[in-house]
Amino acid sequence: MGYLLDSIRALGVTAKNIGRKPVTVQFPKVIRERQERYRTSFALLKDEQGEERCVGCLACERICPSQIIHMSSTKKESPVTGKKRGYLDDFTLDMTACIFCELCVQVCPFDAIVMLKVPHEPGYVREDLVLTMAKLYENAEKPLTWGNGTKLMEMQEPPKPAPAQAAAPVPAPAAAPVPAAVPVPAAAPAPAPVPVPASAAAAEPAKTEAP
Amino acid sequence: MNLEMLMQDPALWGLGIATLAFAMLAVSVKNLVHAVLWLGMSLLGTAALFAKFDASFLAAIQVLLYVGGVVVLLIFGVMLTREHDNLAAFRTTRRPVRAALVAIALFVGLVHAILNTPGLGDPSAGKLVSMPDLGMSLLGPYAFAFEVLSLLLLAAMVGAVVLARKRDPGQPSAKKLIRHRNLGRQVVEGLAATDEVGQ
Amino acid sequence: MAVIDESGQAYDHPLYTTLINVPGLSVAVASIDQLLTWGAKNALYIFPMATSCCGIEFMATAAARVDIDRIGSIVRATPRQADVMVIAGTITVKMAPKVKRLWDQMPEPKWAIAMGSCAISGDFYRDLYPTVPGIDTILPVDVYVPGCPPDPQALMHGMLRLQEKIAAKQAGTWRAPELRPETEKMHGPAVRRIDDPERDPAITAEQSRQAGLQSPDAPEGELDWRGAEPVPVQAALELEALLRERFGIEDFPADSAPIVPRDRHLELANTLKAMGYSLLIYVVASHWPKPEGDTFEVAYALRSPNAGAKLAQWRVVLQPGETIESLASVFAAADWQEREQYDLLGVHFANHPDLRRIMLPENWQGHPLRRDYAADTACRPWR
Amino acid sequence: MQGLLRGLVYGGLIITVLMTATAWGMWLERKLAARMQSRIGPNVVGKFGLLQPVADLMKLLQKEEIYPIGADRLLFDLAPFLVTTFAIATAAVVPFSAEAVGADLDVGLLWVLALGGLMVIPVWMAGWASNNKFALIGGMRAVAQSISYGVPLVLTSLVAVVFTGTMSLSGIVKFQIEHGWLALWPPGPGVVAFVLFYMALLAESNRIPFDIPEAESELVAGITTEYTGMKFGLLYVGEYVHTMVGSAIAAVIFLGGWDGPFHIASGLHWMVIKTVALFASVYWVRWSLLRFRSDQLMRLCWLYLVPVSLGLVVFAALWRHFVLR
Repeated sequence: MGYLLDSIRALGVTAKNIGRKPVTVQFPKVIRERQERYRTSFALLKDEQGEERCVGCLACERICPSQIIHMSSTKKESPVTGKKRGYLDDFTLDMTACIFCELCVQVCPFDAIVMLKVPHEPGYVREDLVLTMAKLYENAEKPLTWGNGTKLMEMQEPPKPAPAQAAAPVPAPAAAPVPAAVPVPAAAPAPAPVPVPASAAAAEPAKTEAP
Repeated sequence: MNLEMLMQDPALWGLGIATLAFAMLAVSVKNLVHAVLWLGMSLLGTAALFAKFDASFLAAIQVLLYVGGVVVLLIFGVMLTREHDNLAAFRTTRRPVRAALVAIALFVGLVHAILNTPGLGDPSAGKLVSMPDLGMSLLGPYAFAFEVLSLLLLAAMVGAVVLARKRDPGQPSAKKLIRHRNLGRQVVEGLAATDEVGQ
Repeated sequence: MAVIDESGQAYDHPLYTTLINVPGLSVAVASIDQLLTWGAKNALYIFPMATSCCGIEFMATAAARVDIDRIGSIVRATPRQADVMVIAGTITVKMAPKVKRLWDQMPEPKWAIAMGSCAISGDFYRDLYPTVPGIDTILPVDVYVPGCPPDPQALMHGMLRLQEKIAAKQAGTWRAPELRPETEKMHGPAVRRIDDPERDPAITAEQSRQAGLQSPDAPEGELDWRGAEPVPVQAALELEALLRERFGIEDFPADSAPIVPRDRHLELANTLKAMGYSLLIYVVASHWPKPEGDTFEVAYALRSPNAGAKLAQWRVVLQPGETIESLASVFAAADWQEREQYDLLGVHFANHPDLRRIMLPENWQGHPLRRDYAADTACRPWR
Repeated sequence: MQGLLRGLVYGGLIITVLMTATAWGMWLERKLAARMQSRIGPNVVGKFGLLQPVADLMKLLQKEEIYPIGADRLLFDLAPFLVTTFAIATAAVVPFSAEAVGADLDVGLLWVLALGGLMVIPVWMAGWASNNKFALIGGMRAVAQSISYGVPLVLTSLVAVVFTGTMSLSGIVKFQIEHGWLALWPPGPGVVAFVLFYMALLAESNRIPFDIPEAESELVAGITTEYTGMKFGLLYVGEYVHTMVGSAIAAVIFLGGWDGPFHIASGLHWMVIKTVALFASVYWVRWSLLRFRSDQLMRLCWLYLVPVSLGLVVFAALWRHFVLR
């Protein structure tokens, strides 16, 4: 008897649903707005003077758990500032084995490598998924995700009156509220093993362990 | 329509030969499953013959009972036997003489019965039996036999219901199961409450 | 009845080959081809080879928000009726032959989509002993969908790319999927780690043997092998009493379980079971390479699953060449756990009902959790 | 000769219309299911996805044919063909209107039941010939289910026969035009009989909640597990045709066939509307309910459906004797 009543109720539920508007987003025609912190694929950025930000410090290559970043660089004099700094000769990022952990972005002291909000296009061969230096600089035109090295490091600092909040550009608010801009509480795992280059905010892992 | 006209009907010949051929296949193929299916075809041929003689009720009943019922039951039986391929008993005829004698006797008996059927070949006897007539005669002159048969069927059906209702004694009742489940839950909760062992 | 492209890879239907050779019919055949390609492209039934987290995203693709049914794709449970195999997740060496078999069971014409990093290249498990470094080493993949995992829209994009590919077959720019037998290229990491020799997968057997010898070989030492703080374990007091009285054991290390003689370990298990310790928690073995031979240490833990649960655990030390009595006759749960220890470490359990490999393929060489197991040990056909 | 011509014309017409209707019935089901799940369903191939069945057909036509090792080739090939044939043959006697009927048999209802019962043989054949354990279990389940649910199916249609005093399907409709639809009149038992018939129909055509012969979660794809290409297509279509014809027969027996409500504008269109509505409702049920377990299925049949339908037959006889005279 219970089954019968439940069945009738189930039929009612489905019948009611027929009249509702479908929630489907028709993919090729309409592309869903990704969340602010959604991250896939990569880009290399240039600074305001049009100079490559990456100096080839190997921080991302060292931290990458999948070992998919490969770069080589030489030291040259900068045409803009006149100082001697590293310039990339080659940079490849093999998307076939990337786990999108964002560690490379976190350790980058110059905010040179960032992630995108739009995914890499599916390819027909493995080589289609390898991001070469040219592709990475092209990708800078695409919508970027919220996080870059500086912002993500600031997040790890002990609670200060949120400087990150002001910095966060809030794009068209998507459906779900994103608690992204709020500094992550100290409970987050301390990034102890990250070999932080001296320049960026000297993260203090000791303090995060205090509670 | 008399006997001679019937004999000249090619459709009749075709159906008859096909039915016989299927019957032959049913008893001669080695694969038991195929044999059952050929038997089904043969029964279908018989139904077609009935239909050919305008006995559509009989034809439909033939299909419903024999093909839809008996053959399906046979399939069940075959599936429950262990070796349905190349059954040893099926391959050889062990007593050919006795089998032939029985077959011949049956054939002679059947031919005798058919030839002695009253009104065979008489066009006036070939009156179509309509459905209401059939029903009337079943519940009129043959009412007693009909009732006895229906009683049998009813008994079978009641038996099926009783069998379905009967509970397996090894199976605990729903109430018992629920009690067991509650017991289990208490045990788990107690375990969680008193768990002091750190690993 | 598919088009025979220049690579000759497509499925060749006899009817088609007959028709195409009749002069004058070729125009009709070409338009029929167009129709058939259109059909093949718009009714791609999917066989989900979903083994891990990508499978969840795959389900989401079939659900309401993305709705893969829109392009005519439905998910069939049997490979016989599928056109596309979506490999979503890590494929292990033991699973790979099964995946290949399912692939072979699919009727031509068929396509494959590798979804997510694990299926594409093995991801960062690609150097691990049980992982297939990319599904394209065993079957030809048509579309690679990057991501870890790719989101539903990305998979939908992959399906659309596959449709483009099928349509391109008609136009003559078909790019046949490649099988990648050149696995040597793939077995190492794409880039060698620069300054971390410990993580180099090419550690040889000798190196790791040395490493094993340097570490404290006896567990009685001050520190756990990993250097972590020792965790005090409350052993059941009655166990201690029992071991003192009946087994004559006096050594109860504060940070570890007592060591029981090998020949009395079955007796102990039976006694404990009679005392109410009816739940087998774990069977764990560890391997200590020594110059005179391999020593094993097998740890067991039982628990009394009633109020005031207590834990009873003990260890058995196996000298080189020794076997341990199986507990499978006492605890059913020991069966598979002991098989696992046998599989990964090579501990031999005497009188085990069915001592076979359980995690790795039957033909696997060696035992990967041994300390001297070289990371680059051969594993056909991948490494 | 004229009879033969008429038969050919009607036969061709029925097959064409039925297959076309079934193809778009599948489309309807997919759309309906999608909307129940807040999806859109096929909408890329053709306007509103209307060409989806055509694309499916084109795809199935070019798939490779695979015979499993150890399969019984003859039966393996024959089964899909027979499933579809029997399903279509049932439609021969269905009166779509006073004129549009293939063969108005005296024993139309018996013919329908006989062929419906026959359906199980090719289904079982498909399961057995595949040489696959899942297919075989599916086939055996189909047989068990069909035998059991055949009983209430026959008994509930017997209710209609007792009321109307005829086994001719058009005779049943004519009686209903005179006396009112059987599902509504006599009030109460008629509806019960209709519901029981509908449930038995769901079971005979292997639809959820009675689809244990091809329960995907247990049996991969049941009897169709080993079928590829167009043979799978035929099995699939056969099931849909079976459902479609079953809906038409339910409409004829209990919903007054081509008779409009209050005799308004009676004609073929009412039959079409009723059939499609019943067909859609089968899929409404399919996408709403859960599957029965095998033993629950048998229990439901023998403990509830059979006794109730027996009671209905008795009631129908009494009503016929005392009320209708």
